Amino acid sequence: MRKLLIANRGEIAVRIIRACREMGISPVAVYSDCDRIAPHVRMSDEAYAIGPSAPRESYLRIDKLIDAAKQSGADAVHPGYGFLAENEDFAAAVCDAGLTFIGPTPKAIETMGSKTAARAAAIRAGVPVVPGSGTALDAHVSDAEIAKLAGTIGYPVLVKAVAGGGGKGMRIVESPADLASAVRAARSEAGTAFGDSTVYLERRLVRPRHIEVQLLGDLHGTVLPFVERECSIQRRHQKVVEESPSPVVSPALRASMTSAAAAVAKTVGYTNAGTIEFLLDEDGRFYFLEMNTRLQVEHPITEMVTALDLVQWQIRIARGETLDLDPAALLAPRGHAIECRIYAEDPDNNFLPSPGTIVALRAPNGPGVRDDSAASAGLDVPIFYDPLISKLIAWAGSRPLAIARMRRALDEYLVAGIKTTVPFFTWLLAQPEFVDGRFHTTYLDEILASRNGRPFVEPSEDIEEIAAIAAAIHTVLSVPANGHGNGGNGKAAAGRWKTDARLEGLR
Amino acid sequence: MRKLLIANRGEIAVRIIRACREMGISPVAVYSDCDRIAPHVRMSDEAYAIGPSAPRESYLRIDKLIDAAKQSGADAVHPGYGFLAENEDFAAAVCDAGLTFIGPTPKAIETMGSKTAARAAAIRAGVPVVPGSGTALDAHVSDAEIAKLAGTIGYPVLVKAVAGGGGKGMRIVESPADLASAVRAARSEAGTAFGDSTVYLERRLVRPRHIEVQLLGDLHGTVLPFVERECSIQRRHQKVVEESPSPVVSPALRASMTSAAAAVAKTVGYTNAGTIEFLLDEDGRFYFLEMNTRLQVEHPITEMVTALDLVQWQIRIARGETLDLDPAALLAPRGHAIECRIYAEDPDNNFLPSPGTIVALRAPNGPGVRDDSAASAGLDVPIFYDPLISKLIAWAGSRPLAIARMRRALDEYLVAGIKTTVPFFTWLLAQPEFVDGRFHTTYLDEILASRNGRPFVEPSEDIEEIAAIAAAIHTVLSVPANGHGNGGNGKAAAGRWKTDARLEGLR
Amino acid sequence: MHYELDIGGRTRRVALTRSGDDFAVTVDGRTHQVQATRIDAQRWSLLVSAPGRSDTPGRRVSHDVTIASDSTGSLTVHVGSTPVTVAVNGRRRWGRKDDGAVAGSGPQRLAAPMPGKVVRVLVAPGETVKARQPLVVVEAMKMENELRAGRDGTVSEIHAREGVSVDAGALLIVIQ
Amino acid sequence: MHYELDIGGRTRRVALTRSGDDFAVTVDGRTHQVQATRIDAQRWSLLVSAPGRSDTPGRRVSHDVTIASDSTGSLTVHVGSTPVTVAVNGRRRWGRKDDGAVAGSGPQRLAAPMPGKVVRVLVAPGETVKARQPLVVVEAMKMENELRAGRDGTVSEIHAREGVSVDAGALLIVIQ
Repeated sequence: MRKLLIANRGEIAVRIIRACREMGISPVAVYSDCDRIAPHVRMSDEAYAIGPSAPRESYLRIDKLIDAAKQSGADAVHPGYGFLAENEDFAAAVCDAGLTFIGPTPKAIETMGSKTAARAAAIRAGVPVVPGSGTALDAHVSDAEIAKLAGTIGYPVLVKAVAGGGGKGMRIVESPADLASAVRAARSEAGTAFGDSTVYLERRLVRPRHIEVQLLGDLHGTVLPFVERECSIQRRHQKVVEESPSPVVSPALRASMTSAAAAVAKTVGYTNAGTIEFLLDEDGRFYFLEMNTRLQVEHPITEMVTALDLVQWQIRIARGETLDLDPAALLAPRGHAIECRIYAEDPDNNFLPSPGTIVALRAPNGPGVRDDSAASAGLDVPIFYDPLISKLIAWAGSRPLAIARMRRALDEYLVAGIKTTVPFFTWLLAQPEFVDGRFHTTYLDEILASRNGRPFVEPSEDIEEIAAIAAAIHTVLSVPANGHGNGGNGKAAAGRWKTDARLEGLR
Repeated sequence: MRKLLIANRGEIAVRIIRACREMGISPVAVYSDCDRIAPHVRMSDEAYAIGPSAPRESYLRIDKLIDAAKQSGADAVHPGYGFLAENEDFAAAVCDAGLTFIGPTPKAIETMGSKTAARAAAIRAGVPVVPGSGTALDAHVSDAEIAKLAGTIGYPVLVKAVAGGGGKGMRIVESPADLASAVRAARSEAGTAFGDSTVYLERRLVRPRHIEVQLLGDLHGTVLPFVERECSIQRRHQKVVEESPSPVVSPALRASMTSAAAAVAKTVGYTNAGTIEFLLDEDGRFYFLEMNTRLQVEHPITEMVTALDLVQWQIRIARGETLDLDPAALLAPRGHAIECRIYAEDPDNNFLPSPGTIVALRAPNGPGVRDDSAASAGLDVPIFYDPLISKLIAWAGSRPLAIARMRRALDEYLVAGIKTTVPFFTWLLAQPEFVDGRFHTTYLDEILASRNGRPFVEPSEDIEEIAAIAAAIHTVLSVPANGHGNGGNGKAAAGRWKTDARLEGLR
Repeated sequence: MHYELDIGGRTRRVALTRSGDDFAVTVDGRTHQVQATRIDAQRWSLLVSAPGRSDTPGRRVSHDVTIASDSTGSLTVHVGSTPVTVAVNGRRRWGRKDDGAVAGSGPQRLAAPMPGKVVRVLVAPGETVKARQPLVVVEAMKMENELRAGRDGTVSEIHAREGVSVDAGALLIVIQ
Repeated sequence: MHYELDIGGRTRRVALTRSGDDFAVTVDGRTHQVQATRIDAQRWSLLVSAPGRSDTPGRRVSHDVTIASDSTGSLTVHVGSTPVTVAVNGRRRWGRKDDGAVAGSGPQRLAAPMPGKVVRVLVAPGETVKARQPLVVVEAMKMENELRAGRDGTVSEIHAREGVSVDAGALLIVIQ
């Protein structure tokens, strides 16, 4: 393998470029119109335009990606996460073009991409699944039949899209009266989002944790699981903080969960990197939830506690190498790692996206801090894609030290020009429930609702006074671009300031 | 401990600030005239001017440092490394002012700061020392006596300053005829550099390695050693690359060396962080060389392979906490870490210092890369201090992977405006002797001498062509500051370019 | 030099005099000695002496400040990494929290804060709504975003239509 | 547009024509299609098509370029992180390698490359020296730095005196 095309953008493209560099493989980028000077383009050896900014016209265009791979002479393709990473047609098209797909087989993607087929695989592997309808409920299944099934499972019940993910096409039903309308809504949403309106039912566990197991499978039949990741901190079903190990998983529970994960993967002959997601209930019982057949966003925390490089292992597996790792070491974390997903969102405005130009950026660094980022001062966060600008990872000897380190790193993180979720994380990491590890998948939504929009940034009186002092000095010393004048009366200076600041913002 | 004054500057001051932040301690900076907007000033809670830029008028002024500590209400002082870190008078002055000194006792600094007293301590601890004169040779010892001693020790022999360090006041003598003049030269140099012209003799080992053992001692009698650091890559007796673990130290040898190190430290009742330096000869025998009674520049590599924070432990020990670490874990590195000391020096011009303004900076990041730095675009590297601008650390699962990662990180590292040693490290890390771990303390000087000034940066024909293309496009599109014109004839554009580029350099 | 600065809904009167990098800055009658050194167009290092305010007279407090303008003409002053919005001499933001809605009296004109596609309209004309009640869902940057009411009121106009793409600033809903 | 660029002691003739971000750049007779997008005052992203030069026609090679001027009027062009010194239209550096010494004929005037203190003068007037032989030791930035001869010759003037502080550019030694 000499040359690898990365069918993605943003921080994950940069992450894969770094793995390529360390392996002596030449990385090839693709870019949409708005990404011409994005970091992944500038850091690659070659770069190919694949169309307009909207994903369906560029990063989701299998034909253009294969064309770019051929044009560059690449011999492999890494899909990253998102976009086409779990699309079996893309994996198949890559293989059909005679290229190596860095990921599982199209068949494994297809099987585990269906929530019901994945459940069946888990059941075959002897792994408990959340009680549910078992079969997919297409449009022909009547309301009465569905009501009967739901009665068997017990309320509250979840209606979930078979092709779903990220909470889309999902409804929580508390009582039989609401069932039919919830099924209709979920089918409609799933049809729009995934082109497949089939749904299924699942019992809703009370206050479960989301625990997942990373695994690698080579082409020679070996599957190795890794120490678990704790991903229960979610906002509207989207993970926002992950950590490894989980504060509540004992070595015995780790042994059971990781064996179960490996068993599921083996049942479907799984290869390359994948993640088995579990729900862990309050009594310590765990249930298979689903499998992600790709690299996870949160893979770095596993890398920090095991000193392994998962992207490099994906590539090594794809080129036929044997997984010659010590299985015991993969389950014995050194220290504790936490990841915060820094988004271009305004936490004080209902987490609305905040695209725009980053006019100043200071990323944290130093001991135990890793910043997997594609952000840079002067660059735009475009409106077309996921607003993730950086994954900030803190690693230290223990969970309390890792929390302290993450708080220090967040304090160092300065992003001006757009809003980010940095202030939200500063708040979250100070919550007693987080510090004590007492949380579950709905904890964050509950506590956010109870705050009722109170701002995360509440500057102290002292800080506001310093801001006033700085703003006054800045205004009086801001001179126009022609270099004349300095000061004068306040109003005129303030007027000039605005123009200057805009010019400065363009740099 | 609520507030800590950092009696230092540069990257180590930033490093200590980060430890303070993670422990909830308020960091206080001091600065000389040229450091007013240095990162350590801006990252601290408070900052105090201590005088002109020359170190002897600021960072070496004990009175001003104690004044600043009192003015701020600090209750502790961290000396960093260099400047007053190994000055027992400073440690004593801090204690006399009722403040906590983050480091060993003045007595321990004094004892281990004398090369001959330190040798005596090692001998008392039963640790082998390099055969030598044993006693200090002051100006009254005659040439004849010295010649007799040298004959006993055997040639080649080293003449070393008792108060020495960094190769100053040191001479290698190959034969008896050169001895007297070498002693004279070493005495004179030592007198100028350290104010103490006393020297001693030591046998010169052939092609030894420099291996050192980090240790921590608490106030309750516990001393714990850490996995060794390999520091044999030196230019003119200055370490430039360090790694942990050493590629040649077996677990058995590690057990012997670390026990020996702990024994020396216990002999002098050592507390806080310190490092015992050994020479390891080609037959695997090791000899006590000296002790550094402070935090080492290269402490981060130990932190990466053990997941511990040595600066935080220094502070915890100073406030009386017990060293409750698992001794076995400290000797069991996970992965491999390498540090390159990035200097503002021109490797293609005999490593001459290259102070000036950093006009652009891109620091590496991502998996396993740590950049302990105080450099920033737009800031000056002043002429008054050590030209270290960053310590770049790469950590990975194995030594070959760590080397590959460091090479990747060096490729990402862009510093414009001044020369740095980045190209030198890119070259060094590709040398077969380095890759194979076959080196010793004189390896680098020998290979540098044999290169006879050949440049480290030798751009390929392709790269020169791209540089030509970029320079031409840049020149044609550089417009004057008044915003008029664009292009015109080449000569005029080039003339304008110069002015523009200077303006740009000021940003 | 005198300024009126709006911060967090409060107006502060600031007067300053300058001597090189040293400023005497009076905020609402309290004077601070400030050494302000410019780092670049956006960044400042402030050392503030505040005698009488602390148990330790002569303390010199260090603040790293980054100043950027936002699209509304206000300044965002980052003190360390804490953002503070400052409007100089009446240059207030035209919109505030809650999806561009302005709390208080007068009609609320809910505008799209970013380009996107209207996924759902959750209210009907004439409907009574409460503050923070979701009104419209707009999909942008791969996320569905709820735009909420800034205050209690009655829906008087609906311009948003499901499935239609909108530009930033497009009027979606008016609440009386 | 035509330029003469000196790189590594060789002169290259460059001609270019422009159409928006797209340039046709001819270097010593070989033409490259280049899309050059400016990132800021110093940085560029180049995508270079070089048909006929590669086994894969249609390859688009990406180069991240940072350009800074040095004190001599030359450009330092970082291609990725590799620095290349480029003199545009005869703006050559006045000094080159080896401590400001110029290889070749004519007297070598050794100047201090940075401010510092002369620690040792290692040669005497009239002494014959070899290229790369150490001439003077200057202490700066806590290090002792050897300044070396740029070529073989004879020491004709010594201005350096031990223990004396010197500014950058101060003449230390002349070799004929």
